[in-house]
Amino acid sequence: MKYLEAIRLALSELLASDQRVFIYGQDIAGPFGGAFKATKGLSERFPGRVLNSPISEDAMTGIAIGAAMDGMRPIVEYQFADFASVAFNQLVNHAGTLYYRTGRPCPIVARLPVGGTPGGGPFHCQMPETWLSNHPGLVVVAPATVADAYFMLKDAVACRDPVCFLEHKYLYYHLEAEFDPQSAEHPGLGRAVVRRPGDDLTIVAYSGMVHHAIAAAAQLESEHGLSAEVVDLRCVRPLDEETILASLSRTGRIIIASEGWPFGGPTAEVAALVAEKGFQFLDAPPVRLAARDTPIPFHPELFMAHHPDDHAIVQAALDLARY
Amino acid sequence: MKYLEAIRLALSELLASDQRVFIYGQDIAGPFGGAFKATKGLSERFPGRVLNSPISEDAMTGIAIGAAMDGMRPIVEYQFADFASVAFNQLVNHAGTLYYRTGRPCPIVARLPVGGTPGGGPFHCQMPETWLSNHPGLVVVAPATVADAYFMLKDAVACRDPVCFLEHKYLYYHLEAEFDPQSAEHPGLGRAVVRRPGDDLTIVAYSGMVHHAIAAAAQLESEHGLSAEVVDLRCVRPLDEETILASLSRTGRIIIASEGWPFGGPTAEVAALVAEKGFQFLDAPPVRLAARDTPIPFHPELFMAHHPDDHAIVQAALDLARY
Amino acid sequence: MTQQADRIALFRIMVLARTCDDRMAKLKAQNEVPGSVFVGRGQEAFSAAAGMRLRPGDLFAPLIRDQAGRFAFGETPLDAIRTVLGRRTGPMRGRDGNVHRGDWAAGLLPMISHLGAMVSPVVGTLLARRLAGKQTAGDLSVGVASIGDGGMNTGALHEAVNAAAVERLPLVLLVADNQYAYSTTSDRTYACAHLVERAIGYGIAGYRCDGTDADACLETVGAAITAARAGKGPQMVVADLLRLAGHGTHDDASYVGEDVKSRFGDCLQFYERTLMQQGVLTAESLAAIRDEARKQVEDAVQQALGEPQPDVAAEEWWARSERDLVNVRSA
Amino acid sequence: MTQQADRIALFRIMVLARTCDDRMAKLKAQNEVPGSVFVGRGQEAFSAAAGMRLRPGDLFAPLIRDQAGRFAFGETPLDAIRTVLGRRTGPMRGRDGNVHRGDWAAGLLPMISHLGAMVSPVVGTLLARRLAGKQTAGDLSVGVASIGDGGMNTGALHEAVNAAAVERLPLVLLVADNQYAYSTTSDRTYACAHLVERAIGYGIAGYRCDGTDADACLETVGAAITAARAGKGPQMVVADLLRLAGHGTHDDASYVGEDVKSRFGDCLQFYERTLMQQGVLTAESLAAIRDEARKQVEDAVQQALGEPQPDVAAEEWWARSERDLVNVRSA
Ligand SMILES: Cc1ncc(C[n+]2csc(CCOP(=O)(O)OP(=O)(O)O)c2C)c(N)n1
Ligand SMILES: Cc1ncc(C[n+]2csc(CCOP(=O)(O)OP(=O)(O)O)c2C)c(N)n1
Ligand SMILES: [Mg+2]
Ligand SMILES: [Mg+2]
Repeated sequence: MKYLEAIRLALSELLASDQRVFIYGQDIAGPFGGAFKATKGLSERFPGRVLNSPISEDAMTGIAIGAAMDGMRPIVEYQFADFASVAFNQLVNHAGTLYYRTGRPCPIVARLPVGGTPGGGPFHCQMPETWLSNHPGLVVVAPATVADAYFMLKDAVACRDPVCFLEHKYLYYHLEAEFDPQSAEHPGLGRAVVRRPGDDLTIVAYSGMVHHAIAAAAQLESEHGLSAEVVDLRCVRPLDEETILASLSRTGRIIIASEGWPFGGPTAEVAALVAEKGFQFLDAPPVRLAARDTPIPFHPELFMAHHPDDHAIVQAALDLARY
Repeated sequence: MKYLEAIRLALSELLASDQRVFIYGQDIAGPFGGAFKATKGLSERFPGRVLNSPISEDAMTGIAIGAAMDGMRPIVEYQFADFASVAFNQLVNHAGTLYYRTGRPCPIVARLPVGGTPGGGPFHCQMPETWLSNHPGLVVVAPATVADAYFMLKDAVACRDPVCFLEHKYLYYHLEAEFDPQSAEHPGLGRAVVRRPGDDLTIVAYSGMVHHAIAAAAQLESEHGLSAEVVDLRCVRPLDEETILASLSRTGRIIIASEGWPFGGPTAEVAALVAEKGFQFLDAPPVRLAARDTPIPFHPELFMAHHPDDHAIVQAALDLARY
Repeated sequence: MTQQADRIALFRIMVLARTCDDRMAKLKAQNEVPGSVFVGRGQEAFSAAAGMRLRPGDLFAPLIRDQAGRFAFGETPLDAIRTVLGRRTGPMRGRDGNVHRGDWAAGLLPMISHLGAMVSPVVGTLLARRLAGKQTAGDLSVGVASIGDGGMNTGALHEAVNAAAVERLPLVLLVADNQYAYSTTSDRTYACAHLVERAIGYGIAGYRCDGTDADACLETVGAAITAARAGKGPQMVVADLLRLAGHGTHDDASYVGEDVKSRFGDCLQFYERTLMQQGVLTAESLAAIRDEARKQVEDAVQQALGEPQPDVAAEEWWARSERDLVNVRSA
Repeated sequence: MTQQADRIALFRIMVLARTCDDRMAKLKAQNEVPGSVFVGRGQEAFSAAAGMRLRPGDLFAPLIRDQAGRFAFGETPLDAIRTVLGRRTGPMRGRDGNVHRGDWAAGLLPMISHLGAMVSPVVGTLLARRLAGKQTAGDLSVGVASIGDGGMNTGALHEAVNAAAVERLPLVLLVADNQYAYSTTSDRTYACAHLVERAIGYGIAGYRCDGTDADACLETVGAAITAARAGKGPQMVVADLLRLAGHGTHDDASYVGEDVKSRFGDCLQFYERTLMQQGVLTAESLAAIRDEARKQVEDAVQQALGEPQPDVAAEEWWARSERDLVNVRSA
């Protein structure tokens, strides 16, 4: 099953099993079924519960908030995470503040297609986790596997708090794997997981970057005899500090890699975390790998050079091992 | 002169000396002169150059962008930084991307009244530096002194890039100091400065928190014989890494304090910076002090307990010194 | 209710709101109030009219000048005052204050400050009720959202009203054109001849009314709400009136021109005179209404002043309801 | 220009744009294009009409279906194609692509993707020119901004048009109602009878025109631009037409109903037939225009294909023009 199909399966099962669930977003109704086809066929199977919205991200979000406060479990699809920038206020200042202010949680799920694809350019490739994570109240998750795309979307709808669900556009069609949707065994929404155990260093990543980390770890093993442990954050807000620190305590060295921009955000937060709470474990400085500090370039070659990949991680790991 | 008066003086001198400068924002024209009176008297002295805008932060920002691209040096006043959340897209995706995309910089200055005052509540007390700092392209400065309010505002207008100018609302009326507006001597826009030299530990802060840091340093000296160096970042994006690391190299211990929320942002960035590039200087883990991870409470007692103050810094410093 | 009883009820609410606003301003002057105090002086008739025509199960998203509408919709003076005083009691528990109070369960939305932002959540609730099959055709529960002449120019307002129009939901937009957005005159905030002209662009019904004429407000707002209930889609009512006080108690409103003042009177004074002239009110009943209002407000103030402040030591600093996300898992 | 010469010039532009769009689609099919390709098929008349009535010093903020307007305003096929191909040459240097090309100095705004976001910068430039005393009363430089039926419902659009109306700036909003926002039908994006009804709510002039009738477009858009130049404030022109292709080349537009297709023809075919019938065009001149367009586009394609890709090694990764803020200091 493909990453995108896992999301569609989860959506259809959610619509089938929970009358409170409906989906609202641009171009999601049939026959079209969404810019990425995540909702293909769903409006036909669930009449009146998969609704096209106007191009009004602020209102789309506010509408979900109102519906959630009235007992529904709305799922909003933004066509690209980049365009949620105009929904920023409703997300952080409304959805994110309701529980603390009123005691009533606001269970919306914001589905955000994130991440880069060659030729996508500055406004169709962004990673939004940093600007969604500073204000209190939002949960921000970024599934990197097909199974997580499925289970975490269901968990996101089960969560009482507003969840920003980051779906990586490159993984939509390029990531395929088998998994058992029936299996009761999957980690909780806020749990980071070790994708690959290792002893020499820890590579922390999330979303699409997890696959670069795994590829890098394989190469480090086969070509350099280095054993790298890969930690997939899965949930970037809040962080599973326990799992990160446990890995660091074993390896003593850590690289944090992200497709996002360098200033602030999860990479800074994890680096700060290990410096504050894992100081005694650190045999070397934590290393951050992030995108270049510019808008995301359109041209594929510039694009590929804009964010770290497995080669960059391998290089950083070799330097770190030598420290 | 008061912090607010320094801002007004800088604005009037900018309007007088540079025909390209105009100010656009809500309620800034006379006789009213702005929610905080920063522009009091200016529309009368500079007819047609201090313009009231509709309640349209997205358009206010886009209008400034267009004017700047046509050769002007617009200054936008947002009534509260909290409301710039609806200008987020124009700031980060438009102003911030123009130079890289087109080679033409976009010299706008966004004046943002930031920070908490008792009874201000969740939507009139926020610190926006974190969500303004992840996207590339924006400069984010936060003057903590009367002289900086004056000089940095002029420097912000001189800067070819878009500058978010964070004015602390509490300092507006409560901070008063003499300085010589004629003095050619002032640090550049991107420079952090040591407000108070010390040997035992470094306290990094910005905006209103600088004054808590200075008070804490004084108390640490007088009551505990600890010599704390206070570094005022002044510019949070980009960071003056040199000054921060130089201080740490002398003290070996560092506390980063902010009124902002804990996740990501300058406190995480500075902690990550010292862990990555100052690892060998660190005699103890870097310590971060930030606000509670909730919306900013309305009630003054809750409000005071929501963010760190000089007492919290002193306590953290004593613990850190003992490490 | 007979029409006269209705009119008296409306007048009562207006008096109660005015009394409460004045008392809050006094509390502010007495340094009892942590934050700002905003009053609806001069706008009571329009606001109250909406609350009067709502019923349990409906929604009301008030803004900063809607004390009258709040009372008419069921808010108690005690909840109003204890919130303004920042007491631990009451809906916001001192975490949020003054005009930001509300109770989603009761359909009274706690506003966030960003103007225009409260309309789409009303639209969303109305949509949810349709989807959940909770609405009865021809007798829909409706949602009233307040906005000002200034707030009409926010992107949030535009997107929300348009979305409501597309879904033909029973939204009633209450536009109080009080000639100023804070200190900014209408000619600096919009350029159409009258804000009611926005309605046609959204494809919804538009109404005008004289906000200083309480009977006209009751009739026009009532008609709009009735049309929304009947399933005629969103309705927009624009009232012409003037804020007869500062933006908040901190503002002396010295920027309000004499010419403007001369054009707008006080809806409360007008209504009192009318009801007296028509014999609907007598000197005695008027005095009784005033005493009653004063007593209600004073009782609330005294009780609220005696109520506890938030307990900092016991405060739970949680922005999320899920305390342990590591264990959040779908069934 | 004589009116006939004008009409022929308009037709030329339409043919050139159609030829260029088709060639870009072909390049995409040939895997020469990194990103998406959006075409303006069916919308050339309306777009070109605007460009035809602009002059140097004016502003044009095109969107994704404005190849015709771009050419009419002076963009070269070479700049269009090299940008679509992501070449280092051309205005965006491979950093941005396809429809995001532009040149602020030439008044051709490089769009960001967020719909509605390009209007307020046009307003700001027009405001700047008034403030800087660069405008000549009665003969103002104007700014044309494009938007679609879908984009009309963004908050950004609302705020920008309202601000332009308040300042009475010479903004001409070109609304191409092509019946769909991507796959979404108009009944799901707005509820007014016709989008021109939005104009009254903003207090600006509104015009309707048949977007499939090139002469009508030239006349109506021309009248609007003339009114803006004369100082009559913002103008809104709404054209009814249909996108005769997918949203982008990746989209087969299978969601477009036959009924809709039957209601809208091809502005280019219509105009060709009209001009032939009226003898304004002859078989020869038509063939010449077509050959000329093909040659222009093909020359541009060949040159662009030969131009260098961005040099990753030499790329300057700077989002700020000030390289060292530590030294930024006012004089
Ligand atoms: C998005 C946004 N920008 C700015 C403000 C600050 N503000 C609060 S009230 C106000 C004036 C509102 O005017 P209007 O909508 O006419 O309502 P009125 O105060 O006249 O009742 C402003 C600018 C805000 N609350 N929200
Ligand atoms: C704010 C925003 N939301 C979503 C999108 C994604 N998007 C790009 S084009 C488009 C449809 C636009 O429809 P319309 O405005 O009618 O223009 P048309 O494509 O029909 O010319 C959408 C939804 C966007 N660019 N900006
Ligand atoms: Mg008003
Ligand atoms: Mg369209």
